[in-house]
Formats: sequence, C-alpha cells, structure tokens
Amino acid sequence: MRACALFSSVLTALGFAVFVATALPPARAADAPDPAADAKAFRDYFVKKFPKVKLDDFVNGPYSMNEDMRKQWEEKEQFPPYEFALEAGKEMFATPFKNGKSYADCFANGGIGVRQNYPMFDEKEGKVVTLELALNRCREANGEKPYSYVKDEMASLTAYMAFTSRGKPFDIKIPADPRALEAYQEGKRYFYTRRGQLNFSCATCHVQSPGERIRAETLAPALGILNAMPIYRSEWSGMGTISRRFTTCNSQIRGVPLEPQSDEYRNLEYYLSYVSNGLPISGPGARP
Amino acid sequence: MASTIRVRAINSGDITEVQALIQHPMDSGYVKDAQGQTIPAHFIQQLTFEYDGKAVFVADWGPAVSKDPYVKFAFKGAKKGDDLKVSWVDNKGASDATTAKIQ
Amino acid sequence: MSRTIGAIALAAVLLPATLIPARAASDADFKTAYAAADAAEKQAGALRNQWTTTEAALAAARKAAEAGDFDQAVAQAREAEALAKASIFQATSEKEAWKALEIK
Amino acid sequence: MAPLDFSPLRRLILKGAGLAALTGLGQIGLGLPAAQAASDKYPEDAFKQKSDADAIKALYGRSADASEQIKLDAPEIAENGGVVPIAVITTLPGVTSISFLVSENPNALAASYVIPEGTVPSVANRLKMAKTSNVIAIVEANGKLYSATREVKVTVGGCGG
Repeated sequence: MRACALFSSVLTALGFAVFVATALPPARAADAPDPAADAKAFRDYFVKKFPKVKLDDFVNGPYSMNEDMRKQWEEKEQFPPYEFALEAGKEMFATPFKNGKSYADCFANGGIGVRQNYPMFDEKEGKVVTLELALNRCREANGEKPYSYVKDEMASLTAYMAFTSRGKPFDIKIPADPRALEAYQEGKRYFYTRRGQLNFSCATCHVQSPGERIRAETLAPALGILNAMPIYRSEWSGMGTISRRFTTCNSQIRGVPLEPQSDEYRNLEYYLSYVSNGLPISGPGARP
Repeated sequence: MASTIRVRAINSGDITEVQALIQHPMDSGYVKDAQGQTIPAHFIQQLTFEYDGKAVFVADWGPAVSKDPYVKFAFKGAKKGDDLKVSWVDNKGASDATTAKIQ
Repeated sequence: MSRTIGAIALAAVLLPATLIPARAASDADFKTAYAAADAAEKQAGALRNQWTTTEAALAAARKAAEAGDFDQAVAQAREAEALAKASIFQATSEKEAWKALEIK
Repeated sequence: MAPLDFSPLRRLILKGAGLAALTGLGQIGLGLPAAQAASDKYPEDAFKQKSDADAIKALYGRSADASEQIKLDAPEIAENGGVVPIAVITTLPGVTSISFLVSENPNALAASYVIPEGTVPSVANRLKMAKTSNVIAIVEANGKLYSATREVKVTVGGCGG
C-alpha cells in the first residue's frame, strides 16, 4: 500500500532526531543545516521587507508596522493590562514551595534575568527545554503539581521572568551536539510546513504577510515574535503563554493542536528563538 | 489578597496626574460562556478619588467600560507625599478601597 | 499543491451526495464508513497532522448515528474520511515541499 | 473665573425633578461642598437607555451642541473592540462633568465623570465597542452641554467571547 509506504517514510523522518542520536553523525550534505546563516537570512528578509522598522522594534509585533495601532498600544502601555499578572508572578516566584525551596533554586542566577537563554538544549536529555517546561519540572521536582501550560499561573510566572530580562538580547545556543542541530532543523521544518485544512504554515502568515490583516487580525512578523511573550491579548481578555500562542495558531488554521510542550513545539520554539537572537526580550507584552 | 486597585499619582508643580487600573471582569451581560449561558452583568458602577476629604474625581461606569478598567485624570492642589484615597463599588455591592501616596 | 488539497477537500463535500445509496443506510453501513474514517484519522494523528474539520465531521457522524439518522451518519463519516486522507496527503507531500517556503 | 459645581444638577434630573424645574438652575450657585460628589447617586436610568440621545437626555435633561473646543482622541480603527482607548480634553471653562457614549452599543452611555472644581477637564479611559460606531464625548460646562463626535471602526467586536 502506497499510503503506508509514505506513512512509514514520514515516521522515519520524524524519528530522525533519535536516529542521529544513536548513529555516528553523518557527513553533512550540501544543504546541511546552518543555523547562523539561517538567522542572518531571516533577519535580512524582514529588514528588507520593512525598511522603516528598526531592528529592535520587530519585538513589538504589529505595533512596529502600523501607526494607528502603535498609538493604541502606547496608551495601553501607560498602565499595561499585564500588570496584574506580572505582580502575581513576582509574588509566586518569591513564595517558597512546601519543602522550603523555591523557583530560584532551579535556575541560574536565581532565575533573575535568564529568560533570554530559553529554550536551551539539554544535552543530558537530548532535547530542547523551554522556560515553561523548566518551570513545571521545577515544581514537580519539589513535590508540587505542574501548572497548565497555556495561561494563568504559567503566564504570570513567565511574565515576571521575562520582565527581569527586559532589554537583554535573545541568546539561544546550539551546542556542538548533533541532536541539538537536529532539534533546530525539526523546529524549522515545523515552522515552514503547511498544515490544517487551510493549508497554512506558520510562515504563510508570519513571514509572507506580517502587517497585513487576516480576518480582523494584524499579523505579527515572525522575527522577534517570541521576545514579547507571554502576552496579554485583548482578544483573549487575558494572558497567554508561548504554548497558548502555538496551539491557537494551529487551531486557527483548522489543524488539531499538538499537546503543549510536545517535542514539535519545543523544537519550534528553539528555532524561532534562535533566529531572533540579538533582539531584546520585551515581555510581558500587550497585543490586540 | 492583594488590592484590586493599582494607582499611580505623580505630582509635578501644581498638577497631580493620576492613573488607575482596577482588576474587575466588567461583564457586560451580553456575553455567553462556553456552555451558551449568558454571563450576568457584573461591573463597577462608581469609582471615587478623594483628596483631603474631598472627591476630586468620580467615575460613573456602565458595563461598556473595558475589563480591568483604566482611567487617567489630573487635579490641582496636592503635593508629593499626600494621600489619595481610591474606592469602588460594583453592581453586586462588592467594593474595594486603597490609599496611595502621591509621588 | 494547495490546489490538490482544495480538490480533495471539495471531493469530500461532493462525494457523500453522489454515493448515498438509494436504500436508506443501516447501522452496519455507518460502522463500516466510520471505521474507515477513524483509521484514516488515526494515520493522520501518527503524522501529527489532524484537521479540526475531520474531528468535527467524525463527531457529527457519531451524533447522527446516535439519533438513528444513518444516511447522515454515513455521509459525515465519508466526509471525515476524505478530509483525513487529504490531511495525510498534505503531511506526506509537505515532507519535502516545506523547503520551498524557507527564507534562504 | 471660578467654575460652579453643577454636578448636583444632573442628579436632580435623575430624581425626576423634570425639565421645568431645571430652567434657571444655571444661575443658582449650588454651593454644595465638593465632598458631596462622592456620595452622588449612580445614574442608573441613563445607563439603561438604548440610544445616545435618550441617554444624554436622561443624564443631563437636554441635548448638546458640537464644540470645537473639545478634543476627542480615539483610534481610527480599534485594534480590538474590547479595549478602545478614548480620551478627551477641553479648553471650555467651568467644566463640571464629562461623559462618553458609544452610539451603536446596546446601551449608548459608557462612562460619566464628575469633574469638581480644581480637577483638570481631561479624562482618558478604555471602552468596549460592539461594532463600528460614533463615539460621543459630552462636556458639561457652566451649565451648558457641548459635544464632540468621532467615528471609530471596529473589526473585532468587544461583545464577543
């Protein structure tokens, strides 16, 4: 059966990360992944497409490309809607677990000013670890129940951690580990792969059409899109994490979202963060 | 629990500029929940700012004021270090109050 | 490529109308149609590429069957199967096609 | 020139004083202490009116004239109807109250502010808009009513989920 043959070959591709982990790294073909070149091309593309937008301003998403919207945003920022989540996050972060330990014990520098280093590649696990994942692992390691990845407490905690990193440039590293490169490559593949009944990829909206309106929303450029996370979206009337952004994007194109923090989303976040290296963290953010 | 009221009152010369953000759902009564049930209207009706025992600003609000409402105004006569009292009451009779120092 | 998907999706809408047999569908017809749709959707799931519209058609098929409307149940199941197959096609062709979109 | 505090004026209307009773009130110095405003009655009836005209009438008992001295600041296109930043500032003297109405909302009156003497006649707030609509700012000054109107386009309504 042809469908089955295709099916298994895709499975092989998906399992490639595992494959290279066990096999010797093969000699790279001519189109071998080159993250540094990708990041440069990615950045150059946006700079050329939007010559009036300053590089650091891309982290402000649609507000970097529409003056009427920017005014509304500046007004919002006078007393931003994420203020309550930010304060709650600060308090939660400082509150010890039942065992006396706290979030600070799980992170370098006590968790302050480290958001720009996430996601990082964990060479022990052989996988990408996002900030949201690290926070829940920290909770579980200390006998606490994990939080929902999409909003509420997780959004508050990441809001606070992002706030302590404001202005620090994204500094995502790809260690000399073939699994790290493969995770990056898988993330890139996810970003450009069309899915859902609408047959859209992430890139369809956020590379080809930023600044344009789809239905009623103004699309954000992919460059710097994660720097503002988590965000208070007026459309949600509340806060949302990177997990929430990914899952809602997928359902909007009529695809069934994957589980938050699945390997695919972790890799996607790795790729998207890496190509925004050098752009400042601006989270928490406010969006339409 | 923390106060539902955030106030920034900044004095410059004779003018004190006040910004407030209040945590409140401001349900309009026109929105249905996931189960299709109408969420009953729940909104702040009156928000009062008092300085030196006198109201310097009173907001009468209906349900068309945004969730987590924000307001900005300015008044004369206060100085740095003075107290500004802020209080609200909603249509269900709930209320909150806080006192902010003018900066 | 997107045109192909569109054609498949269109077929999904048209197929049930043309294939409904003259006699009323039975519970057994529904079960057969549903099993085929379910199998295709599971395959799409293994490819990590299910569509919400497939899920909706499957749910509609179950609901119609519960209500005893087997004509409708079979029609919905067939639509679900066509959608699931389109999503499988999408996932397999995108295995290479994604590269065309990449910023170089 | 010391502006009179006319805020009790509209409260009288709410108490059903009627239009006739208001005639001439503009000349009477209602020397009530400003603290009175804090215990002002909430204008429930005005908030229940559907149209902007009825709401203005219920609140102030009269209609307003357009004024160039009111600057109404609102976006051309609201990024989200749930949170539309709208501000007003006026150079009119003797301001006692400022109100905001959204004509196409189910109930037009959105917010009404008491401006006691010594408070700057300028307010910024964030309102919900169900759809594209005129936004009207009403300024009550020296017992008279003035207005400014602007259309705000809404593509994502503020009454949805």
